[in-house]
Amino acid sequence: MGVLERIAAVRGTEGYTAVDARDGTPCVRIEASALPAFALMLRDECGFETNTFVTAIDRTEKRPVFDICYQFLSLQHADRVRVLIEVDAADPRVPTIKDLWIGASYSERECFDMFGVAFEGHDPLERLLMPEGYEHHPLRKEFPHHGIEPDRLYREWERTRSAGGKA
Amino acid sequence: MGSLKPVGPAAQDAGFLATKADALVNWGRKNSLWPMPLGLSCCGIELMAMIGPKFDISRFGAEAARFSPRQCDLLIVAGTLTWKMAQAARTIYDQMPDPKWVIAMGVCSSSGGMYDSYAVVQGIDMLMPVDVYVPGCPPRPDAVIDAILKLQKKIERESPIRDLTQGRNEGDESGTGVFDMPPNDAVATSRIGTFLDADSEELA
Amino acid sequence: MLTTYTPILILVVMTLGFAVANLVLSEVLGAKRNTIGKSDAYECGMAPVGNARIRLSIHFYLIAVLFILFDIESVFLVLWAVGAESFTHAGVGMLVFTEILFFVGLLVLALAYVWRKGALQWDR
Amino acid sequence: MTDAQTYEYTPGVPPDDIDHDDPLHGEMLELHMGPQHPATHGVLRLGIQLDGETIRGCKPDVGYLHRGKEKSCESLGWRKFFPHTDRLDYVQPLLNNCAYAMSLEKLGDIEVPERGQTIRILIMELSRIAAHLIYLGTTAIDLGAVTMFFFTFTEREKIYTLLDAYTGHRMNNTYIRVGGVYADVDASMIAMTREFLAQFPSKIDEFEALLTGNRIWYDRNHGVGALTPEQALAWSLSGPNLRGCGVDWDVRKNNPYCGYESYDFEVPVGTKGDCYDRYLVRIEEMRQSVRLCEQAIDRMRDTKGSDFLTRDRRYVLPPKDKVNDSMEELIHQFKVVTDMSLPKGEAYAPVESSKGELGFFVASDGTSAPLRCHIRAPGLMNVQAIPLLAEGRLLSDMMAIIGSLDFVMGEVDR
Repeated sequence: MGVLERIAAVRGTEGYTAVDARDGTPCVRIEASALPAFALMLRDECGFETNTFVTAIDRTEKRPVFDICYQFLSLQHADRVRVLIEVDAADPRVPTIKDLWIGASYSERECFDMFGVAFEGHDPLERLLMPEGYEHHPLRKEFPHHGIEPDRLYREWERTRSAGGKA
Repeated sequence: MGSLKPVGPAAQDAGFLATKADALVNWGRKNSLWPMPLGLSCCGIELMAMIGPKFDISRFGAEAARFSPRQCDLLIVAGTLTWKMAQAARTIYDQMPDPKWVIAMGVCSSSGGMYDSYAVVQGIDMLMPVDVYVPGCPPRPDAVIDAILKLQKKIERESPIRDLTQGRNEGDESGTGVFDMPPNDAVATSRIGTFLDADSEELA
Repeated sequence: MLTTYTPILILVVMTLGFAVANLVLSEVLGAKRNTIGKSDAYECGMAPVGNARIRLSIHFYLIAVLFILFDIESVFLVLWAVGAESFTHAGVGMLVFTEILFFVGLLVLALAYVWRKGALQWDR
Repeated sequence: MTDAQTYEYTPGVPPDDIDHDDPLHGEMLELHMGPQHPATHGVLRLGIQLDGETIRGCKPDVGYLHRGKEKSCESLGWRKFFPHTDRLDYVQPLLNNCAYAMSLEKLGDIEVPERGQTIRILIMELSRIAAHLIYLGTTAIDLGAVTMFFFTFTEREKIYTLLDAYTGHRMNNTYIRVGGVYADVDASMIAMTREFLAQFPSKIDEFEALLTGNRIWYDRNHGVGALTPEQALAWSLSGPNLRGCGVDWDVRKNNPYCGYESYDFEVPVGTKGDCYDRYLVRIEEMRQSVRLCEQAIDRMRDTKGSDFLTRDRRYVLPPKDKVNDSMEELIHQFKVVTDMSLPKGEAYAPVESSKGELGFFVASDGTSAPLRCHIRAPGLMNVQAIPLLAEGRLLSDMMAIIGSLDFVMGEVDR
């Protein structure tokens, strides 16, 4: 029973559009608002126990949108599904799936860190890889390759003689 | 590989006692270099292979790899230093007691290596004075052992006792009793503060 | 005129001399370079957060006291062991042995009490 | 030791059921188990809140080795990103290469010839053995068994000499290309590999003799960091960490790639999901890898002489001698070197790495540089699960937990 049939069995055919992916993985495109319900259905009815990754694709060279891309894995059926959500590039905003799969929290934090996608409901949404005081989102297309002032935090770090003080 | 520089005239007039005592102190220092392995990335694995049984730097007295800077005198920066880690690396270098030396193992620590990116320090000599650079990505362990031998030759020609007798290292330049070991910027001319800032026109 | 105590004197002088010499030499010869951050506490390369003068759990103190208790016991046992030979010659070997057994028995009782109360078990 | 106390888990916030004026619980000591620490296997910082010896709060902080690989992939292009993939999980460089090459082959529907696939399986299994040896050596030395470090590194040096013969460099050897491997494997290399594989199982028995029955190793690992299958799946763990809790899921068996379905090997599965089971799973995996390597070498004989790299000139450089004398090959080489472009679309090819399920999610817009190349790092999920296993336990258990989760910071921070 393929992935799309399982989803259709539960949800019928409205609310999502199937997309054919280059590598044959069943791929579905939905609206951002439909994500929590869709994700819950994926986990409970369609048996996708674990989330593989959450990332974004910056398509601003053609259209000012980001594609937020989720991928889930079902061990019992040994197959995968990919969910794509198109969000506006100026203010990318997507509900979080951290409460359904807690394994997605670092992927979401990294996606926020690299692209600036705000995950609503992910309460301490902090940066994962870049240092806290960093204001830019490096993986956006307009961010220059060499970076903007990478050594600013090192320059501003007053090398404390006394103990205490955050590095 | 002969000595890096022939011994200059200054050593001749340093007097018999100083050179002999210097030779003894330097002999002791160079044969017991305790490395502080700052294993950051792939070079860290080659560093472990070097400490391992096949290449075995204990033949040169350098196998006591303590992980606390207080008991080490040779900092081996092995791997890619990123700007987030730069403060920690400089703090570890500051917290090592004198005399101390630095080996930049691999091209990443020597000059940023293959990463011309927004997050990598383009050569650790922007942060701290480096004594020996080791090319290679990662350098073979015998290349790093060769670097340690070169460092030993460099230590041979230092003159701690003569500086002591002539009172050279008592004072400090800034007069505040605080020394600062400035980076030697040998490979990358110091680009601290020269990176594109947010509103520079090149970005627009 | 080497009295019997001279070797001990030489030993004390040698050890104290060696220790003091090391301290003095390193003080005199060492380059006193006081760089920024050298005196900071080493915490894996980061500036230490919080301070270390905090109220520790009483468990550490408890374990320390128990250690001292059973450590002193072994000191007394050593004393007895050294003198065991002369006790048997003096004919009071058995008496002293029973005293030591009583002493050890008392402490085993203490150990049983401590064990049952769970003071030895660490993470409660 | 009481069994694994599992506090109701909220990340980073110590449970407040401790009243701090109870003398048995002092104030919270906050410290960094910082970026420069022998037991964190790389530059990982853990912000730990300690109550005496018990860890009440643990917050991992990653990014100290973030080199911006995904950003440089977008400007380097498909072909020039290969050396970067070596430096991801730098204890198994060739396995990352294969994962990246497979995702590009899936994107461009490129067929790898039979001999190329066999060489890749042999190389991947050798890298898996090397990676597990590093796990064993460093975890054992963290828990006090110093001789294990020297035992495992002796074996690892033998694998280095093998890979040196195959690929020309001990480590970070960019040997895999899109559509196959860079050079063929000749008889002397196969003889060296056979010799290594013949003596390696006895070495594993030596490791087991030293560790498996060892009372200290057993007590330090048994029951420490126990994971239930539901927890492991919720935290997206994979690989030996998932199989340690009894979930029989191996990408080589369930989503076979590169011809794995025609090899016969078992997948070890643990029962309780604690550090000791993960250790047993990895030891058994090394034995299975030796079996796989032997089968791959036997197959090498009947595909001797056949090509190891696909002939599809859109993606593969022509051999050098042909380029000098034929105009067409020269044009092919020029086109491939300057602009090897892949068709539009997204692709994800999962591979069973020694840390878990490694995959490259590549999105291409038809040009020679990727629109996006996301590296799905199993190590990141292992680091994420540290607080789940460590909170409520003693600080000395943290070494066993970090060792048994087995992550490499190059892959975690990318």
